[in-house]
Amino acid sequence: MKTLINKFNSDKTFKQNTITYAIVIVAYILCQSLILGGVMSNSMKGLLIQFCYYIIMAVSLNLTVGILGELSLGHAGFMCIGAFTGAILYKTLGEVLTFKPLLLLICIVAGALLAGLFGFLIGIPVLRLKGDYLAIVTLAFGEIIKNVCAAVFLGKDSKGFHISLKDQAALNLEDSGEMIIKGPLGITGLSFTVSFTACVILVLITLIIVLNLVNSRTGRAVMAIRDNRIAAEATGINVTKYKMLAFTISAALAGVAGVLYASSLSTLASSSKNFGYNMSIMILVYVVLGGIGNIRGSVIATVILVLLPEKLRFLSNYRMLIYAVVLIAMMLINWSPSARAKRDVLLSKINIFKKKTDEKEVQ
Amino acid sequence: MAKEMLSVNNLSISFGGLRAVDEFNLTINEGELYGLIGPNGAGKTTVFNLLTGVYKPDVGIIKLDGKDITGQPTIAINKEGIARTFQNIRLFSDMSVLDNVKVGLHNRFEYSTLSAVLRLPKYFKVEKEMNEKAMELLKVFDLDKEADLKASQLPYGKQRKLEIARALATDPKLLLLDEPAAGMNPNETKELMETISFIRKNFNLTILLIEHDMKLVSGICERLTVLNFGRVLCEGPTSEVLNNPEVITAYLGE
Amino acid sequence: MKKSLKFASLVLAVSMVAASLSGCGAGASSSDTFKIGGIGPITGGAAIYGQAVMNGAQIAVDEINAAGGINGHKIEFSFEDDEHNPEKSVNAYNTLLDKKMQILVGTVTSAPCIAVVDKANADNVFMLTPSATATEAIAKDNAFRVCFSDPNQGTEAAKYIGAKNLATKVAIIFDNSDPYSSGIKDNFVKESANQNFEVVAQEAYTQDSNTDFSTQLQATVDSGADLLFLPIYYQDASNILSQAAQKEIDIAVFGCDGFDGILGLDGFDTSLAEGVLLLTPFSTSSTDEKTQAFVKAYEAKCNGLTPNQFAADAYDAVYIVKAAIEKANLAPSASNAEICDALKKAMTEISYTGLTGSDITWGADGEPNKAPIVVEIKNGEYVVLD
Amino acid sequence: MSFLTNIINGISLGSVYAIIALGYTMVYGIAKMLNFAHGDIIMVGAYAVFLITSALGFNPLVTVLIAMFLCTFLGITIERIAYKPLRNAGSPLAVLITAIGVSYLLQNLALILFGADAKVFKSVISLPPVKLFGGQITITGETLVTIILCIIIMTALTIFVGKTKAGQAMLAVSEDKGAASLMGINVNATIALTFAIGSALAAVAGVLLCSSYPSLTPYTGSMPGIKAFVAAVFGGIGSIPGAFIGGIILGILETLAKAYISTQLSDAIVFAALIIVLLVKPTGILGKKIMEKV
Repeated sequence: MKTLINKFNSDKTFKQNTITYAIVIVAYILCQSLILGGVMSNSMKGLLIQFCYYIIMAVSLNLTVGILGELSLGHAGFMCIGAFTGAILYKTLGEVLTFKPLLLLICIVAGALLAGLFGFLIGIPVLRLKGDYLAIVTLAFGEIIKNVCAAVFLGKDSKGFHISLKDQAALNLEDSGEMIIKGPLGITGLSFTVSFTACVILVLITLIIVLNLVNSRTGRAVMAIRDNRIAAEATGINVTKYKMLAFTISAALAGVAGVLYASSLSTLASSSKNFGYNMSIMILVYVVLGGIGNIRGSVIATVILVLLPEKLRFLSNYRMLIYAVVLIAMMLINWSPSARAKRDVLLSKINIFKKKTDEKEVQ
Repeated sequence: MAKEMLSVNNLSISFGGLRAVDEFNLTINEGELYGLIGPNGAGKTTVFNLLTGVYKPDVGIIKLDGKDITGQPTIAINKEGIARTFQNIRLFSDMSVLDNVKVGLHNRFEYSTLSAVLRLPKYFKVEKEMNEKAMELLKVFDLDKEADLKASQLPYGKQRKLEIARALATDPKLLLLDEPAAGMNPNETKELMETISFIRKNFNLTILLIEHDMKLVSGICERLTVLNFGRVLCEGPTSEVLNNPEVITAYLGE
Repeated sequence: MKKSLKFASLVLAVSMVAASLSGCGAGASSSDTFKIGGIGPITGGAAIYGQAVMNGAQIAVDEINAAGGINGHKIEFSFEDDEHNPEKSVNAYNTLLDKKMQILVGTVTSAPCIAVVDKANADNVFMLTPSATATEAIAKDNAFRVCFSDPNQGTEAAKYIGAKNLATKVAIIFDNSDPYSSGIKDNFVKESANQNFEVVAQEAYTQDSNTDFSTQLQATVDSGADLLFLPIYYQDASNILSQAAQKEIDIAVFGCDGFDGILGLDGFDTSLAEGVLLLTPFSTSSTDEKTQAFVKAYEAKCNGLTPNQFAADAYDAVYIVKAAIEKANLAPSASNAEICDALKKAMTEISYTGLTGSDITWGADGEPNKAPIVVEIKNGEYVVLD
Repeated sequence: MSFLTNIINGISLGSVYAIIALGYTMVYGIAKMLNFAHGDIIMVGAYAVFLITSALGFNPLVTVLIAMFLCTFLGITIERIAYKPLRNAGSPLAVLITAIGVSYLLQNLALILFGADAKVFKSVISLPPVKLFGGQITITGETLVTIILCIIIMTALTIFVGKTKAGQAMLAVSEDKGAASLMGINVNATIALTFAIGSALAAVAGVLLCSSYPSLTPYTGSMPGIKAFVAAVFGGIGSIPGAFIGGIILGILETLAKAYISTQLSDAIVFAALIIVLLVKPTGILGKKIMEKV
């Protein structure tokens, strides 16, 4: 115990990471006690799992954007792959495997693996590009994944699986056959639920993976590539390998978020609402507002920005308008150099103690 | 006869129609401190880029310690034992000073990504060794007190030093320094000269440096090659070369 | 960055506490009123449907309250936005539960409805969707609907075209991303096998590509069709008709209830829709007194906007809920489960006549039995054919 | 014959994309930002024309000019309030996110002001269609005007950038802001001018878009905006002829994919083509190759 306290005080990254985990755990305990006390509102209860998968999305995207330093606008595509993998497995294995926790585990692992595989395959061409060109190609891949998932018809009968990109009739299913994916209508009748506790554990696992990765030999290699690719090469870093590694892990984690997304609703359909570029950008907003490369920031920003439109419901159809205004205002306050300077002056006037903590601002 | 550390034969490259480096030859012996000088635009940095595999030569052969490394990618060349610094400093600016050096140690201290993610005992063991090694290197350059600062927060002269420390961390046989004293005041330059001599001795290094500061060149380099318009103008022991009238003409641009 | 994060965490903590407390705060409201909730898109690309339902339902609620309520109890109505997104729809549903909703009139669109119906079933909350047409939208026994289902409309349309010998070759342009549209199309094609015409072209589009219809129109022309079946909503339909006119393509058009409202579109040249036939349970030009009154009330409420199918469905939905509550003789003090169980039974026992049909009855599967009427657009007016 | 018709339809659609892409590419080239709100300025332009025509009944040309003026004003205002403070924010992502916020803002503002119901846009072009091959092919007046206008705008922009002082200033700013300001160029004014031109073009694009495809909603601009962005990248972002070529190719590709492969997958096919082009030519068809100096 004493050594831990010592470590906490001397090792800065250990301290920062511990605080991050602690925030999640304390928030979890708070939520659980509110639920047990019966004072948590239904809407809040419904949001808990959403917080979890959006946090996983934001943290994993931050790995690509903040740590690897490449702008990806197709992150929702990997979420889509994870979601569909999980949902299809659940539908097809559900009858055979009755032990639900194991089934869920299989779905989550498979979702992560397949999304990771796609991340790897897409990474091969994409990571050769740079900057905005890379961004637009990730957007393109995301849209392709979304469109294909919305066009697929998949059915199962005694002869096995049938697949078509045209319509249900083209499957030639037997009468006893069962539709699994109905094109744009997607998968319906999903009845799997992942508990809030399991989701929080997955969030913690995500944080552990990303934070441990960042503070390691691998993470340093990735960040070296971000900061200066040419110097990294000259220092003997295998640029392609580490870029691919970060991108693949990021995609796999998005796949986990996708499985949770699929589990939270009884229906899963790929549309521009959930897996289009709008969603990728939404997640990017969480990342940028939380601080590029700042993992804890992503967690907090995600919770705030998922909560905000729900809390603005009383505004009726002015809701999204106000959300937009708040978004712009937050960006200007957080990022504009002049506003930052003003804010710092203001804050130091209000609270002289702030000054001290501020000096240690290295993350 | 000393062992040849680097031998370059008939190296040429053109960009578009321009011959940036033309039939360049160079031999450096083990342990030597060699200078590459020449006016601006003579092609010195291009030579460095050819040696480190940033560019592939059109013709010519590069041998390091007897091994042909021509046309190899940068990473392989680094692993073979060439490390370099850059004329316009290229640090990992958002990372700490310590981490910059630890990136340099990347290929010398290994553990898998999995043991990093799972924080296996190997991770802690190797990280500890890396920290010790990195601090040792930082001490050489008097940077150990700034280990936790961001690289971009260092003053200019220290950034140059950090770049050398990072290059050293890869355990090179041959160190290429591209204008290490650029932007330094005379005091800093003097200090740098001492450091270069120190590391050469203590790390068993062969050093090739590009420099404009003649005081530094004449102070520490044993032999020089002068490059002009991509071609070797002359080569030889420092004092001889610096007194060569052709060199003076080329340099002063009369 | 750290400072703003600190500030942010503070905001977060405060809002979390506020959020969790709001759940119990709402308990103070009176148990003297029926609390009806509505869910639908009032922002985003599908907002016109949600807003129509919101306004249509509100008119019915206001009328009922003015007339003394249901069994003497007033209605409290609140409507939540779902952006036509299943995830947001479930959030809206949870928010309504916090507001002590007892009965749900919703959701407006199919995909979100499929997501919500599961939750409502688990909570045993009664729901009546005005306008979600997909079969799965009311797959649970707590869910009923006012509008036709997709299979119903597709089959009826094919039968009508066959019976009246309207065509020999039919082309279809449908919205593949919308279960409503593709559902009708599938059933239309299925039924066409039994009829005296042939489906010669099935041209899809999606909500991401509902701007340019030139290829679909070209394919229609190439197929030699003499009738164009458009099982789509009026917004896209107006676009198709305008583009066909620009290209001077002249073809008879047959639509579904989603077509209704096309004449009310701001700026629409009604002559383009001249002669269009549509299968619908509702028509704004109906001389029926109730319809006229509703149209007037709606126009007064919405700055002269003509009500569409969705608004009429929603208006009826509220009255149907009223009829069912009266049948079951419920009081607002009953629990959600009691209300749900009673209404499930009452729904199969009532017969309702409203804007969208006469003598409508419901089966336990939640589907309405009502006869569609066929309307022709003549001189910019809807004219009911027999 | 129907193939030819599809090609013509593709060129027509592509011309609209091209005009939007021209605005995109100019703003990107000079301000180095992806202005996600560009598509929504198109929507504002179209609403302006719709409302002025139906309320005041002006001559279409006058209305379009008013709309261009309004959009120019809007573009400059947005730049001044939302983008300029973030120009030195340290990360280009900051201004990107703000642009997304502006896009939401414009959409939702339009939703509240103009209602969710679609407006049916009355074409401002009253040219009769042209019939070819004995009526087998019909080219609408809208198509003709769109294509011609697109070529005129492209040429005018090329001349403007190449020949005028303001255009040269733009080039200088796009190369290096710092150096340009040292040369006495007013960087802020140049960027504002770029936004002004881009927004005025957006207004024109909005009018043409809605003349050909008359359904106008608060979300009308967003999908064409993204497609035009793709077109700009296709042609090499920052390049004026590139945006034109990219737009036309994208339009043809999309139309042919819809006609002969699959409507549902047409977008996927277009995006796949983009990926292939960028893999072969990483900076687009006419993009400049950027060498990284070591």
